[in-house]
Amino acid sequence: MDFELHYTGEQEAFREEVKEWLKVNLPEDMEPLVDPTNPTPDQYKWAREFRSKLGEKGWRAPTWPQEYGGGGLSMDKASVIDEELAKHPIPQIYDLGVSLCAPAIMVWGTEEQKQRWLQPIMRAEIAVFQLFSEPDAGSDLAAIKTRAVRDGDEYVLNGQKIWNGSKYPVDLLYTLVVTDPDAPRHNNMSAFMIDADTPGITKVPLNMIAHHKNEFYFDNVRVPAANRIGPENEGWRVAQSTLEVEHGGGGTLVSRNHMVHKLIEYCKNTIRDGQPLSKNEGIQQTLVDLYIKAEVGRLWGARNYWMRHTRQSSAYEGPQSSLHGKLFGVELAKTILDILGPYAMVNDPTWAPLIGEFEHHQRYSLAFPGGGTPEVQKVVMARRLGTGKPPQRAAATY
Amino acid sequence: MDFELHYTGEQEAFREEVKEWLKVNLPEDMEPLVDPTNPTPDQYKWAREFRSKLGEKGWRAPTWPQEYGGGGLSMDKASVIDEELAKHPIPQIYDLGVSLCAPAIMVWGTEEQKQRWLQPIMRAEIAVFQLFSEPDAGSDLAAIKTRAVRDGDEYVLNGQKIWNGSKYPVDLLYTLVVTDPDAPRHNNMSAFMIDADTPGITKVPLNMIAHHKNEFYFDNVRVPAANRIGPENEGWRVAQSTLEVEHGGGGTLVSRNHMVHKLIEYCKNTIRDGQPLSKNEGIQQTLVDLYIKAEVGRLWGARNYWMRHTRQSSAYEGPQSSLHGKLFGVELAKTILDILGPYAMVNDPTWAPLIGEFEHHQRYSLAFPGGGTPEVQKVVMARRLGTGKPPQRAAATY
Amino acid sequence: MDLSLTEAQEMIKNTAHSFLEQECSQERVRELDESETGFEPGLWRRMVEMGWVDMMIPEEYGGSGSSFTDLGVLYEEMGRVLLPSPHHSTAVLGVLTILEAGTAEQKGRLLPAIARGELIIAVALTEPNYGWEPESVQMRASRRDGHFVLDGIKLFIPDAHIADKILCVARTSDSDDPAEGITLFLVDKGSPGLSCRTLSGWMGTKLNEVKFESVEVAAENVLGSVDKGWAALAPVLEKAAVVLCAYMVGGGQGALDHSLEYTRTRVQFGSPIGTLQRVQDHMIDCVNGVDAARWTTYEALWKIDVGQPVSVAAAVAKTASSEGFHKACDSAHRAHGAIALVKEYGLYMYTKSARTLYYYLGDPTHHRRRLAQLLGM
Amino acid sequence: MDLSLTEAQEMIKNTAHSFLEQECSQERVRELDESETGFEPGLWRRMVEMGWVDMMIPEEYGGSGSSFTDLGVLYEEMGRVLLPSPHHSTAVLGVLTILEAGTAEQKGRLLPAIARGELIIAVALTEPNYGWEPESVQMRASRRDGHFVLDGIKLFIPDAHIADKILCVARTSDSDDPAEGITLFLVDKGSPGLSCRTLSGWMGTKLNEVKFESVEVAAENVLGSVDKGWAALAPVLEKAAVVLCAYMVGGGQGALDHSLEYTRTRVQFGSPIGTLQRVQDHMIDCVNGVDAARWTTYEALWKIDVGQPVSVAAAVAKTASSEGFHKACDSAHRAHGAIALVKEYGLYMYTKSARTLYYYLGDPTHHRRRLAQLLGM
Repeated sequence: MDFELHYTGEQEAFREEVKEWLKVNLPEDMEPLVDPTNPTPDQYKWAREFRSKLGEKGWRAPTWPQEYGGGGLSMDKASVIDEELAKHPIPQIYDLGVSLCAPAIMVWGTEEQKQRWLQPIMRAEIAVFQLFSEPDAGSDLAAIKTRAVRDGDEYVLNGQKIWNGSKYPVDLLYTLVVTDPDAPRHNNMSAFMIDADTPGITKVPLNMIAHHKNEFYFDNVRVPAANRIGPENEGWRVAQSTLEVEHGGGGTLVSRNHMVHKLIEYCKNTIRDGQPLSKNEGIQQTLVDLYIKAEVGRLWGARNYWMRHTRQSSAYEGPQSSLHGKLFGVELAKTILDILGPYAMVNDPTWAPLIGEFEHHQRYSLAFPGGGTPEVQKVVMARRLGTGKPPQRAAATY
Repeated sequence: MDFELHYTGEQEAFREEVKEWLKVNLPEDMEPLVDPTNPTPDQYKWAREFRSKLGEKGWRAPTWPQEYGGGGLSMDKASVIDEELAKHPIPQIYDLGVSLCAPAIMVWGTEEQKQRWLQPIMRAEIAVFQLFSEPDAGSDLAAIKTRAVRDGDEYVLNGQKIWNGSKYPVDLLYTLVVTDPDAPRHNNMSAFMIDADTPGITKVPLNMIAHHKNEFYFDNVRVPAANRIGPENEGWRVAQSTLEVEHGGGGTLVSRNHMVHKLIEYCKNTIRDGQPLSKNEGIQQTLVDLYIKAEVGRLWGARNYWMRHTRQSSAYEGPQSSLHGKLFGVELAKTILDILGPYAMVNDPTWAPLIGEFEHHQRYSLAFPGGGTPEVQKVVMARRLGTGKPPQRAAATY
Repeated sequence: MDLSLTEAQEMIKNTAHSFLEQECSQERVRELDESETGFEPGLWRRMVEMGWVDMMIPEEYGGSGSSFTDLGVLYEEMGRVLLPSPHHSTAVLGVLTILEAGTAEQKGRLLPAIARGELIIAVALTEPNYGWEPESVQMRASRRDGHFVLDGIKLFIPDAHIADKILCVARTSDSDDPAEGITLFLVDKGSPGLSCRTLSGWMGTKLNEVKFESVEVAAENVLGSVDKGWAALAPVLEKAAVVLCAYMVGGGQGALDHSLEYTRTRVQFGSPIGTLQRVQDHMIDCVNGVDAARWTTYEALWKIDVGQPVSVAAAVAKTASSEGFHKACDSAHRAHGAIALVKEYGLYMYTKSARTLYYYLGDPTHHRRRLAQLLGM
Repeated sequence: MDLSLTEAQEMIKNTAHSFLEQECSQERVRELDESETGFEPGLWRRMVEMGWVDMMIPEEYGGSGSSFTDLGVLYEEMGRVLLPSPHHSTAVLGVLTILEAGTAEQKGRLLPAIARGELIIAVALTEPNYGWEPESVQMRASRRDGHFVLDGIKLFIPDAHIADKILCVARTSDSDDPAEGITLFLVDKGSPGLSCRTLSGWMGTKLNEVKFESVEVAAENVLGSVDKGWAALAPVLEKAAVVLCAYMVGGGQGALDHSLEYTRTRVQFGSPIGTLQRVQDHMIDCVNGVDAARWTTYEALWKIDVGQPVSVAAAVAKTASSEGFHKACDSAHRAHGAIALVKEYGLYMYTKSARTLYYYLGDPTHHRRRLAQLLGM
């Protein structure tokens, strides 16, 4: 076994190139962000430009083929890019194009579709939202009702989606709709890529405690049949290629749990009752317990990364990682509250520890961000483990 | 509100009577027992005599009518008896007669049946086992298959029961069997009181880690129809009157959690690293947490006791208490292991703390004793809470 | 033994319930939460008229002299709808401290004013070195020319922004025993040098920074004996914590009611989600949290009323209520999914209240430490 | 990066798997557990023949000098069937200590004997004041006439009852630094004054009380330098703990396999119980416990093999493995119900092994404390 990526001289030279490029393209005094996924308008503007530059280099999807806008690089060089980017507090723009949408296009799209969408996605010319959930179809995604009726070369869509996107603009809507209401569950829907400015689409922001989401209303929205990804009524399987990644199947090598490390540092540096918080036996045991859980999360992420990149057949590993992250998030929030008391809840400029990140975490952890509730992860995980029934395999993804 | 029982002068005088009686009838030097429910043969012999004497006084069921062998006493005097008995480490004989069987007879039995069985049960002339579970009907009790076929004034029984009784003799088997295999679940079974020495009954002891249980085989066992409790095919409802009590609905006022208090005392008196274990901040927080959970258990038990004795309609409270006790048992076992290390696992006469009770608890807690698994309690509790559906009420009991 | 409410308590409960249903809708509570002060004088006036504000005040001072259990019954109803008000600061902490430490003159002057709803008090104990032990009181009050001068910062103080007077706990002399040398001051909010700023964050109650810059307080505004303030305050904190627990029981019950309803009406996979075992388990955790808080709290209230020692029961109740209300809300979120994050749905109000009251008047670690002492560990 | 096993490791795994399937059935393991010594010389002989006992011994001393990961792969298989043997005491703790501290003469004499299966060693470190810190070593060894005299009790010592020699850790001098003044002695089991008694209780391994009553040990049987024993032993304990973790990974996997099979075959309410969410959740807890142990363990083994500092990884692995194996077994019980309590069903063997190994070589609290130090807290 080997738990490390090893870099050759050439790869280390490439790292210098990346560093140099970042030096040129990042401002010197980047402020840390409370929530990198929720930039201010100024940060948003800057980030749009920055990611276009990154896209031009092919570095937003380094291992993808160049012809589709990827970098055509090896997995090792991709890691170099990941590692270097992770060193900077770069504001992120909510865009599921590269992470969730592209893999589905890669598996299910026609060559024409790949040519049409993958480049703009990779190059960050467009931002993509995923429109799967509906008010009555949350954990039970197969219960969606938004309807697409074929009309010549087009489909006509009516219905409502929810929990989508961010407060910033979107270009393309990766949308799941019912194309055959009479067919059985899982065989009745299709996936579409829809231009966000198509007439009949209304975006309504939701008022939420920790992040920004929208509802989307479709009122006789006409979508070209050429925008359908995968065969008609095979949308459920298309969606699985996305959900597999969303449920943690992608893995990662750079997942230090920042919040845990910040909490440990905070406790080392905060004096209470005449000694650092971290010297208190009870707090110390708790902090180390979190550290260990973060290590487990890191190792599972690395395992998934390795499995994905070596094309190992995976089973329960994706949702296992995802579940761990979600439950760890709320456990961590409780621990922060236990140790910090009211300081866990203020974002007041005078009194908030760090820059209000602990306060943000109290709210944000309740959102269990990414890929549905912990319960959904458990459903998938049990199926893959094969409790009661023979185990299921993971869906194909890229 | 009033959380205390108040004793009148007359009741306190009664307490003196009980104390005096116990002084006469208990040996002076009663040894504490590792497991009061698992007496040695000598203890068993002594306990049989002792409980007969208790039965003669009517003190095994103090509030029950005297005509059925009860004491005909008030709830307050019953508490006096409970309190005084709880002060002594009295070996117990496994016998579900008073606790589980009598309430069902009281609710469902004919007057003739009450006369026939309640006296001997209350007077401790007989011991009763409950024969409900079968190898293929555990949590799913309604799946029992043991068959009773009517033949004149008798029923002929064939089948197998499991997880019953103790290693000591039994006189009466409170048994649930199928009387109408064609009827729907829950409407197909009847309850019987069966003499344990009826020909065709074989008792086979099981080899278990923490307590003694048996299998019972029925081979053309002939049981008089007069031994049926409740109407034919109403056995499910009869069983509910028992299970309601078994699932914690009875409540109790004397439920100090002995193991928690012993652990706290042990930690106060055991020096590690130059100070009592209880002075270590981490251990201290854990011990107090257990103390609080024990207090919650005590209060819920008292609530259930009060509800039962004032004939309040109960809902989820019984299984809530029961679930708490079961899960608290395994949590406590883990904590004992954390604090005591190898001392939690020895019953060696030289090195075992207390008299091996911690070691016994490691095994016994896994048995989740009394009324089925924690999962069964959850099933009942959710039903009574009304998650997803309107809440169900508790079954009638006495 | 009798665990039922008295008829009078049933009436308190029912009256409070209908009043709050009408006057304190979820929308109104949320509006107030998003307003600058979170306070509505009209609602406070109605509470005074209902006789809620004078319950702890003896009849001789214009109050009704109710029992703690009576008050607990009301608090549970208040918690159920998360009624925002300075009631606990003023009518519990304030009143009990004045009763414990005040002179006859002070009682005669202050208590009737509180009873009439004309005096709002905020208690300022905690400081940047947050804690509820006497050790944590470090702010100085020094004598000068027959009065006292207060200097320092009190932090995370509820209701200070709407109070008429601040009951400030400050250190007047040093001693090996941290409980010695603490004095209670009743400071006019308008005193020169006193400033108050409401903190931003995710809190169920507005919390304030209260700054004292050479604030002069006349000796007659000392409550109780100089240097002996902690002895008067400690039993008040204990009892007030138990009353707060009743609010938390109600809060937990509110989150539970919300959620049970949702598990019955939300349909997924063709059935109400409450038929799914995982959702059921969240509801079981939720009710267990609420009931642990409930029964430890009512036993402690009863102990206060019958004059039994309550220190152990109070510490048990506050720990169980902090943990129970928190668990109830986290379980509620788990049973809901994303809808629980939408502000209009309202559940988050319980969530942030649970987190705020979790540490107010001492968090579980504090109370467990105290219990360890009381249990002789 | 490559998280797969090498071909050679796959072979170790497969060979071990088939051997153990055949030679180490659940019934046999249970029989041994209920026998007096829990040891079968024939099985030990077979292990020697398979080359399992000499894996940590360098080729120059008659061993195969395998990597720690190789050994971990074997240990996982051993743990899966709960193979009882003195392998860890002798071939890991014993061998590594001799390699670390022994003279060339000692190595040349002892290691080949171990490789041939002719020498069983038990390591006696813990005492009635149980612990794995140097502070816990309090037993005295005093010099007299050029040899040492050992007096005291070593407690909870695995394999002492079947060992030929006891590797005894004793204090030869006092120092402010508890890690100073400790010496390692290799004591013949038959030495006058040495007695051994197997303790009764619920343990996955036979544990013994070893009594030293004026036991004389010749100076040549000191391993390493007098007073400097801890420095030699500490890295050995660390590495040996990681190897033990691999056994615990296997044990957890065994409990998981048992249980998954049960969830598929046990039918209640008309379906396999594994279709019930509550049972699924126990299986999820179970696999999470095993996988936390697994990946922390294999990373630590890899770190040893490539010579990276392993202290942090070892403490993480032992904590995760103690907790993970324990959780796996408790979850397995929850998924089963009463059948899990029947001895013939066999699950309880995992349960008591998990509890015994939980504290052996340091329990989670010990390792978390150590981690706190290492992380600069």
